[in-house]
Amino acid sequence: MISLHGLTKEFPGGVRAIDALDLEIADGEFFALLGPSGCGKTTLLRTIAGLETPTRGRVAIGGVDVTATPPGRRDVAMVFQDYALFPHMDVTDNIAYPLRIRKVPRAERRARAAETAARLSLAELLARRPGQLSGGQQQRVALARAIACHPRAFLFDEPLSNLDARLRLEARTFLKRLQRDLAVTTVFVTHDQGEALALADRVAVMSGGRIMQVGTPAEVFQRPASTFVASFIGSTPMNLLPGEVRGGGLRVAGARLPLPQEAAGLPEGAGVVYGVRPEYVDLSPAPRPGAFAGRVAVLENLGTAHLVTLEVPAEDGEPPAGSEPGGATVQAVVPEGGEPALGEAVWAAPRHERALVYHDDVLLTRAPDRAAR
Amino acid sequence: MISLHGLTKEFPGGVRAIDALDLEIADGEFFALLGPSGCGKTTLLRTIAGLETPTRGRVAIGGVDVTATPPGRRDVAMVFQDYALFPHMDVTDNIAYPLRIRKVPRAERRARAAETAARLSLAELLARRPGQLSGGQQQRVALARAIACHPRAFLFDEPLSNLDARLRLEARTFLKRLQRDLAVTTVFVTHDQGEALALADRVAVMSGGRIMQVGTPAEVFQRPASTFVASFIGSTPMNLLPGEVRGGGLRVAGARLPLPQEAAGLPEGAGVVYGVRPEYVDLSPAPRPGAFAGRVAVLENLGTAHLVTLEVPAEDGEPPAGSEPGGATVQAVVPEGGEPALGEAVWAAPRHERALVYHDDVLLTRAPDRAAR
Amino acid sequence: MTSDPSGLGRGGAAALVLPALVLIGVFLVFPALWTIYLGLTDYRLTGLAAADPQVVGPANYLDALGDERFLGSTWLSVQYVLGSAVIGQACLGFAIAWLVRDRRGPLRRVVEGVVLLSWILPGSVVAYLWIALLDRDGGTLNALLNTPGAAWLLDHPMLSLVVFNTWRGTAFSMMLYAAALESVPPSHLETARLAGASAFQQLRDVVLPRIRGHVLTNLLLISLWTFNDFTPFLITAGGPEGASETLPVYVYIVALRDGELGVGAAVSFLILAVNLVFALVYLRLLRARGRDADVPAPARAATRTAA
Amino acid sequence: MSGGRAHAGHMVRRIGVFAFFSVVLAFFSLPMLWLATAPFDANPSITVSVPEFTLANFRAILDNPYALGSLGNSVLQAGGAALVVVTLAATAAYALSRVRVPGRDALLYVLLLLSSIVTGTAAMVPIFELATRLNLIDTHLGVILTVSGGLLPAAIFILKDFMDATPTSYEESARVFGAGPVQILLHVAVPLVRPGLATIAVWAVANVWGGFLLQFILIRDPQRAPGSVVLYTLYTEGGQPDLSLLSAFSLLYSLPVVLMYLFVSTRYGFRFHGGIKR
Amino acid sequence: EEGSGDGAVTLTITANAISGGKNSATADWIKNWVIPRFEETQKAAGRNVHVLFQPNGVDDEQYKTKVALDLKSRGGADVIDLDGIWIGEFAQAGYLKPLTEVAGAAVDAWEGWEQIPQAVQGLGVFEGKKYALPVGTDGRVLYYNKDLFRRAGLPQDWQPESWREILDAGTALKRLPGVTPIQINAGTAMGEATTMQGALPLLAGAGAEVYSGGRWLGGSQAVRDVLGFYRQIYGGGLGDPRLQQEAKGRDKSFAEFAEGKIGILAEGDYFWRSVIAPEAGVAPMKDRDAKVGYALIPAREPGAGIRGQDFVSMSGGSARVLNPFSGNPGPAWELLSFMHSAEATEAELTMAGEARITARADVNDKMLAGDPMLSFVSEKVLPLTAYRPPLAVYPQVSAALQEATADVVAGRTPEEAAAAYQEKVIRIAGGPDKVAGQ
Ligand SMILES: Nc1ncnc2c1ncn2[C@@H]1O[C@H](COP(=O)(O)OP(=O)(O)OP(=O)(O)O)[C@@H](O)[C@H]1O
Ligand SMILES: Nc1ncnc2c1ncn2[C@@H]1O[C@H](COP(=O)(O)OP(=O)(O)OP(=O)(O)O)[C@@H](O)[C@H]1O
Ligand SMILES: [Mg+2]
Ligand SMILES: [Mg+2]
Repeated sequence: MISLHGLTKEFPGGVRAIDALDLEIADGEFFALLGPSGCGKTTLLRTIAGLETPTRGRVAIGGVDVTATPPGRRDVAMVFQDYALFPHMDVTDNIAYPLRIRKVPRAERRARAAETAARLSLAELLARRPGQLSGGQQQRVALARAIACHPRAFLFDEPLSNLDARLRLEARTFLKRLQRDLAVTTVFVTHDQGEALALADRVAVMSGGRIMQVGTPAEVFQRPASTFVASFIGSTPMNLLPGEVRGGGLRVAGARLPLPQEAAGLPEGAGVVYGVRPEYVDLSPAPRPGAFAGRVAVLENLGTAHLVTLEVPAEDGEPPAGSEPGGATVQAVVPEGGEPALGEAVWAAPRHERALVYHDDVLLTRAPDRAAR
Repeated sequence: MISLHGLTKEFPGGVRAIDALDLEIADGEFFALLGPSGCGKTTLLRTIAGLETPTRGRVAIGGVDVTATPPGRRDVAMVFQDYALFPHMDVTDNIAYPLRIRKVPRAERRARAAETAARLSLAELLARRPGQLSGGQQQRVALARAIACHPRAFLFDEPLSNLDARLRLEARTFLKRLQRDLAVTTVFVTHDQGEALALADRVAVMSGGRIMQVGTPAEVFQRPASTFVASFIGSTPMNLLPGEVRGGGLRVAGARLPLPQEAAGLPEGAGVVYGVRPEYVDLSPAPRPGAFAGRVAVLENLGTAHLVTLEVPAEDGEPPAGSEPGGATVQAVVPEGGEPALGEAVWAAPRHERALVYHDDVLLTRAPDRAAR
Repeated sequence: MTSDPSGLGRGGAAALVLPALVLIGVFLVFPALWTIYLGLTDYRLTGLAAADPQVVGPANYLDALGDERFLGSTWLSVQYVLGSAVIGQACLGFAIAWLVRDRRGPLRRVVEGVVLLSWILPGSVVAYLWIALLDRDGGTLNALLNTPGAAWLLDHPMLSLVVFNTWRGTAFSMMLYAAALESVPPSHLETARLAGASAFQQLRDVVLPRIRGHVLTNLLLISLWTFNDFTPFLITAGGPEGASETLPVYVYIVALRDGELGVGAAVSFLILAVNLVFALVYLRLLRARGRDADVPAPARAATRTAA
Repeated sequence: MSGGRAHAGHMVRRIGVFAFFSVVLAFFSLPMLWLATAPFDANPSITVSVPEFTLANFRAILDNPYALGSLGNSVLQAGGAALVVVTLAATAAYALSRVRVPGRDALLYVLLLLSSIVTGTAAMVPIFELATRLNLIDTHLGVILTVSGGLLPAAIFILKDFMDATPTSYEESARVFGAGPVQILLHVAVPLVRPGLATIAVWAVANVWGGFLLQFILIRDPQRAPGSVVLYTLYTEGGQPDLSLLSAFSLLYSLPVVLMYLFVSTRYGFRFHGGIKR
Repeated sequence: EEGSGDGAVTLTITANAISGGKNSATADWIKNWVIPRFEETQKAAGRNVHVLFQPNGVDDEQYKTKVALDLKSRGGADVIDLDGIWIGEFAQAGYLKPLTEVAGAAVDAWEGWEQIPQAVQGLGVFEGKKYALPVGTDGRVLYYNKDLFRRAGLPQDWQPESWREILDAGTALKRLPGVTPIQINAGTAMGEATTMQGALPLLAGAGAEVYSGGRWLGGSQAVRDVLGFYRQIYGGGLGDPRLQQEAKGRDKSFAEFAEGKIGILAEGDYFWRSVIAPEAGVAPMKDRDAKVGYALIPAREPGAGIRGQDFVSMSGGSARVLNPFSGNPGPAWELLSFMHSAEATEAELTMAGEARITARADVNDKMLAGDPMLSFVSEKVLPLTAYRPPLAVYPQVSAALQEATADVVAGRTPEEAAAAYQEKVIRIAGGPDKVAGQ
């Protein structure tokens, strides 16, 4: 188990890369740290590894406080984004390096390296140097090196981001299976929400050195706690439209929508953000109540579906506070065959049961205690 | 219009990066070159730009043979993967650089740079240097530099691959819209099929220096001409299972499937590859005819759906030629809420109307003339 | 980058630096300070002043500064440095590095090999080779150019030395620039080419701004080395009539031939001061660079590795 | 047609480049011709000429009681100095590169400048007295230590840039696996900058190999004198060179450095790798 | 006195000589003759003495530096070869002590003193005290090429009586194509050779010494005369001004003389012995004895030389000293005196296979008989000769003289050059009161 208490890391320049962060990662869990560039993911991982000394707070691994333990004694293995394979050693020596440090006799460590390599289908490459390997092979060697020393935890810093799109998908499934087989606690840093959702048992979404939400992939996908999380999670960005409570309903981008139960406590005129995923927006060629009227601006093929970007003109009445003067943009995913033509006028109806309402950037839940004031 | 005739590029080491390639790109078209790493995409783009001299063959732009024209006179603009912004010049100077080379007077080129920058929402950043910009901003500056000189064609070499996952999606929509507005012929290189499908009017899938298939995104997605294209296109890799014609049907991974009309001409015992996208595979908890029986090995969350990887045990009878001894793997995409549990036994039924059959690595069509021999 | 990626800590770092510092302290700093002290005395190697050297304060320095021979030597040294290091070695080294940059194969190896050879051959041998090359009567150069009797070393002593030192030292600049050019992303050059930039424009707009740090470091080192280069003595012995008496030769003559070690030491210190001026100029230029050339980090390290 | 013009321009450029390389090759190899002919000439003169072939000059050099031994001494002193310089500069540069010490750059510049005094003539007296007091007169060690002192600052200066150019993730990775600083240095940092170390080694050897005055002052016994000192003995009482001996010895004396360069450059690569930038 | 308790004494000799290189013969003599013989004699006398030789082979300045550093740190060899000119400055620095102070009464009792002419003893004397045993000496003459003289219609046995006659001969030689009539060293590139072979003999011929009565010679009339003579040679096309400037100009002048391209050359006997010697010379002349004539250097005009002489010369020579810091001064003196015994001196000449003028008259009489040129020097030149002042600033004064000659060769007038010289000498000497004449 890895637990972090009040962890803060300030860099000399005054940058606070991690900010009073608390986190518990369970034994055997596959845990993803997700967030945009610069949010502190790498710093957090490095602090767990012991490569950075926290300014404040404690790190415990397996119940033991390791805040002051040097990295080599924490019994964790880290895979860097650039893999950090030693270019002057062949694959065997790279994999066996941690064992060499532990003074495992040469014959034994070579045997163990070969065994681990075989497990990752690297048996044929043992005599090559990293420079002679493809990206995917390098990634597996880096994994093998991490595995060979049987650590208590794996720390992965964007190990897939150097692979090309196709390899990345394959490596993802491979990694997921491997972790299940080894059952070793794994912390996985990524900026790709798809990767995080697909791989992790739990995901932490970070921003500015803080954790915005922790939960299972389904939780963070379906009920993102803030607009930040909402916009970050999902293979197409969620539609987040400013609106306001008006006459017992919501007025959003020119459409009049029913007031969700969660928002019942909001006063008239309160500004909200209305969120709905493009997957939960249905298009129809004819006007419908509770739908945004717009014009098809962009059509993107997603394979089995299309992503349609609509331009919704500004309301004739007073625009809701905060909306762009030029109107809003609404995206919808339509299944194969159902895509409209470019420039066509269409109506986009969100599925209300899937819509989320944010007030003061907080997701309103059934008991809107904060919003009621 | 860009046309390539019999284009071949061999590098000194003997690598044939482009191999007798013919291609026509229409005026104003958004054309994507898609393929795995090392297939020759960049080389092709660079040959069009004039940065590489072809070993054989001709390049024509706008009907004029430019094979021997130096790059500076071809009137094309290229955006590199690393953007290649000059670190010692500010944004204005970067954008105005091509104009400066063309001896446009200083005042005029600054005005044009400012105008282009404004169009790409860079107006506020004009005095910054590239080092002070985020990745997305850098990418837009690189675009602005390409646009400012009003070239006849844009050449983009993976311009999005340095952006993080979220920005990449936004930039994609932005780029698509921009190209539509400018209506300039655009060649776009990528290894990400999602990007290619979403952006392009037409896609060429490359492998080993040759073009495997050219077509609209829908064509290459729905009817990939070879197993290579089939496996490359699609946000989840297509299931490609070896099978054989047996008793008027297909025997694939332990399942007995009806013989598709296209394969009617194949002789008994002929080996085929049966392809079906995971999106077109339905899972059911109970046995069904024409379904693969398997056990859930991996579950990956895709947001609104799950990718389920099944392990289908080897057939009790003789295994079909070429299948792995340990059985096959079948993937299915199941919508939210419908996902099975890990380890559960399930039956995966492909939708037959969506299945593709390959014989000798060629997609069988309604008139299976080749296959009938 | 973190402050301590290797986990050395201050103590570990000190332990690693210490041996070098001790050696430098004993065999460099200590003699250097002693030399500076000698510069304040009338110390001679022999004679009465050897038995009982007197501290004469800044007299040696003032004398040297007022001596036109010293000033002449300084001017010659500056010519030597500017001509052979800054112009000769740096420019020729850059030109070679630039033209071989994307060549492989025998031509590059031969060119680099020959250039490096002239760098590693011992100075005394090399000096003799050049005397043989430039000799008035039997010199190879005169035989080749069919200019019998042309006295290169007498009529153009500084020019000859400048050419000689260019020959001798180009290798270092060549190697350094070759490495520097590798750090210029090809995409930058190609962007300029696509815009229609000529080779000169590419150099001016793309290459030089990018490798300015390398250029200045290189200039700093080769200027320093050229300033202290004693090989000219082996070729012209400072002649004719002092026309090639650069500062190190001057010091040699003052300290060894005339035995005036105090004065020699003072002049050595003045050489250091001239070096310091050069170094400060370079550092200033370097600092100016620091402001504008934060190399842009393309948002994310783009190193997808091709198989 | 523009294509034709482009081709013509291309040709002109190719010819220009070829001419440049020819001139460079001629310029750099011309002075060395003498070294290739004179040693084999029965009557060597200052002029390069087709030799009246003989090996007598080499025989005469072999008869010289000090000639061959001096090359051995040169190897010892230059090799020793290179070893000291490379080892100490590598450790120091590594530490300076990896740990932030305030004022380290200024310190390096000051040392670099001071080294220009110590390699000059005027520092001879202090160095001699120092060596006398440390009992280093007439020892190889004395030569090695004093020349190393002069070479170290520049070596550290150059190597530090090599170290700066290598990514730290290698070391961090080794650290996570439990490697200590010394292990990291030996297993990771040193192999990574090997071309740099090789370059510094060659540079140090070349510097020591040609050095004369210091070696002469510090060494008493000609049995321990390096080649640079013995080369001087081949001049007569009146100061004229004995060309037959001098040319043969010059060749022998140059060969080891050339061989070393060839060895090092094929084995380790000889270049500024990541480069010196700062 | 002896070293360690068991009587074993180790002595060291150093010299700027080395086998297979510079002064090879001397080195071989020390190694193969002196050391074994001396050790033998000592053993015979019941003393266990071991002698080591530390050879060197470098420029004199470098050798001097090394020896000075050694003595400064109270180390170095027991018996040291020095150029006689260095003795004064070494003594002033406290690096040397009079021989008697080092080795006691045995010094004065040495048999050899009687054999060394007083003038030659002067090589090892500083401020009236004997610091060194002179090894040998030399003398400067004018060499001339008899072939060229014949072709120019000049006499075969030429002996000019004044500078005018030298110039006249030069003028005659000038008519021969490709011939440099007169080579009298000038300029700084030649270094001390300019002073020794040029400026000083000419000054002596003009009646002046560079140092006398505790004062250095300023830009006096004698200096102006000498510079005027140079002016006539180099300004009048009688000399090759380029040769003066080349770093290896002196070597080249040797080669040119040997090739018959120089008519008259002022050089020491070293030139005869080692340079143009038919066999062993560096620029050998097979028919040296027939082709090369030699003459005394005349004063400006008869009787104008120093001490009123008609002819002049300059001499130098090396000497051996005892290290005052020697742990075994007694045995060291024995070694030193042994090296200067008639037997040893003869052995040296025999081993070298060449005659040279030693300090010992008895040896000279015996060994020089076969060489008319060296006999000429020994008999005719040495009585006229003069020595340079053995003082620390002498090299700088010498350099100032060289610069003055260079100025004249470069075209400045003798008056200007002399004035510049005067200024320098005042600075070097440390004040106008230390400089004579103007
Ligand atoms: N050594 C350092 N010194 C100063 N600031 C630092 C240092 N390392 C990181 N930072 C800053 O700390 C913040 C967090 O950086 P970190 O590398 O952890 O981000 P990240 O989430 O891993 O981003 P990315 O996805 O780009 O890798 C950033 O603002 C970064 O600039
Ligand atoms: N300058 C070169 N010399 C030799 N071979 C080269 C050169 N450039 C590319 N190649 C080879 O040509 C082939 C095609 O390379 P190219 O860069 O065009 O591939 P790519 O499709 O752009 O790959 P990626 O997606 O990795 O960028 C590869 O095998 C590559 O190794
Ligand atoms: Mg990171
Ligand atoms: Mg590419």
